[in-house]
Amino acid sequence: MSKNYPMIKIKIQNEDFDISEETKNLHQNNTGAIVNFVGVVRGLDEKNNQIINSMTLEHYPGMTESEIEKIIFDSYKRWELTGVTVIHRVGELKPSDQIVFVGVSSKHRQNAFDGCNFIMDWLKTKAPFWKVEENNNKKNWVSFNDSDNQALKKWKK
Amino acid sequence: MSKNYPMIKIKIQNEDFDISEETKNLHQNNTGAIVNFVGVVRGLDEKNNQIINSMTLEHYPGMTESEIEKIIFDSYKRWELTGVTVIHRVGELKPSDQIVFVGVSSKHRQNAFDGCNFIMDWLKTKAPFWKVEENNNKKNWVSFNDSDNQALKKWKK
Amino acid sequence: MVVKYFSWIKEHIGKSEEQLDLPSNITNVNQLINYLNEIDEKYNIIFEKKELIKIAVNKIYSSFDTKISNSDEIAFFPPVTGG
Amino acid sequence: MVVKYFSWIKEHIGKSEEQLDLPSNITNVNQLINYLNEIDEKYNIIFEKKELIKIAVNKIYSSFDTKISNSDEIAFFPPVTGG
Repeated sequence: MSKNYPMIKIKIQNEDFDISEETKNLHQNNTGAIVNFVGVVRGLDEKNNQIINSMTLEHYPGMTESEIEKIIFDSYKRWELTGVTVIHRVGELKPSDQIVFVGVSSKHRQNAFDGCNFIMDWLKTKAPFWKVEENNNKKNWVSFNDSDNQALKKWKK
Repeated sequence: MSKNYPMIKIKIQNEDFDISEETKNLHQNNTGAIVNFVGVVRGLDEKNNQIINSMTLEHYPGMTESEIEKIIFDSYKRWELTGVTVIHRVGELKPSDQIVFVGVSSKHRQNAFDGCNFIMDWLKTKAPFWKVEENNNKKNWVSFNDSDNQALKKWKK
Repeated sequence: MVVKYFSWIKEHIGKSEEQLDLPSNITNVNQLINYLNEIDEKYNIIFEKKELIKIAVNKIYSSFDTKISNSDEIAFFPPVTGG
Repeated sequence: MVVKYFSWIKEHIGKSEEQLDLPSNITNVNQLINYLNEIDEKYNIIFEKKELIKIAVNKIYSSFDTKISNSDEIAFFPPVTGG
């Protein structure tokens, strides 16, 4: 079966994004299903029971984009997808701000669900972003969560 | 472990919906992850290779809402969710119009992915909606797709 | 009793609902179907493949042997195709 | 050679990148780390648990035995925490 490449969009930006608009961009003729993941800043660090006043995200320009591109490439080798959009914010964010958008469209809903889930799991472990939480002038670099490594197991063939 | 009930919203309506707004409604303190499914009208009936000019959706008022409510109830017995929104349009729709929105929020992304996927699969097989496609004054009542029954197998414990 | 029809069943019957006054010997869905089949041939096409028809009694998925009475709302419809 | 640092590693080193002119006997990442450890103690804390540090050579995930030359861009960073 020959595969068509999906429409791909990757953006690393300070600005917020509009989910309605991004979803509309993923509409294409014969696309029936769109699955979006949206991550938002939590107001509480549950592990340490700490209120979070703000957080700052930094990334590795160039490498971040290329790692996301590789993940998207892997996703459309596995599933027939018609479009993939990944937007990740950097800079200072406040609780309940949107951090990340992963939108995946496909003719068939399970492909869209699996593709979106796969991209998020790999983005969490491979895309070079680092969060530092700020609380009363104290900085706390968030540490990697091993459950994100565990999540990858479901994608091993 | 005691569970908190998620915020629940169910709407059956003619009007379009705004995904950004619905996603914002699913933001709650300490909700980190939101997964949205959006279904759109396809412009082509692939099985019969027919262009679709428009389609009309009818439902069973009262029963549709209560079936969706049961599905949502089942979903939050299985996963810890903080919010669930289901909006389904009825009446006449055109290709690339939005049909359905299922938004699920949770502290943890895999719960949001699984909850949203589960609700869509059951909605497809249980919620009383019927589509009729119109093409050059010919009406074609869409027939049930057995792949939707197959999709349910993954939820059998 | 109110009997409701949806989708192509509604179109075939030519109405979305009808009021029936049920004879007292009709106590389940199967008996209602037999009764409808007798009063008008138009029901035959719908019920000739009964296993393809979904049934709701008072808006709850039900089966052919579900008990019914004159105060119930019965619905017949094809498998659902929303989403 | 450009060496880049991110997250708490950058804060500990006190800069986000530095230019190094590498001695010719340094041909892989491991040798670079040993070299940095020798020229300044501040690197020791970062590299004492090397297995916790991620390495990129020219913006591609790499390992301790990845070959490097003076024209490469090397980055050291902790496991990622985006999303």
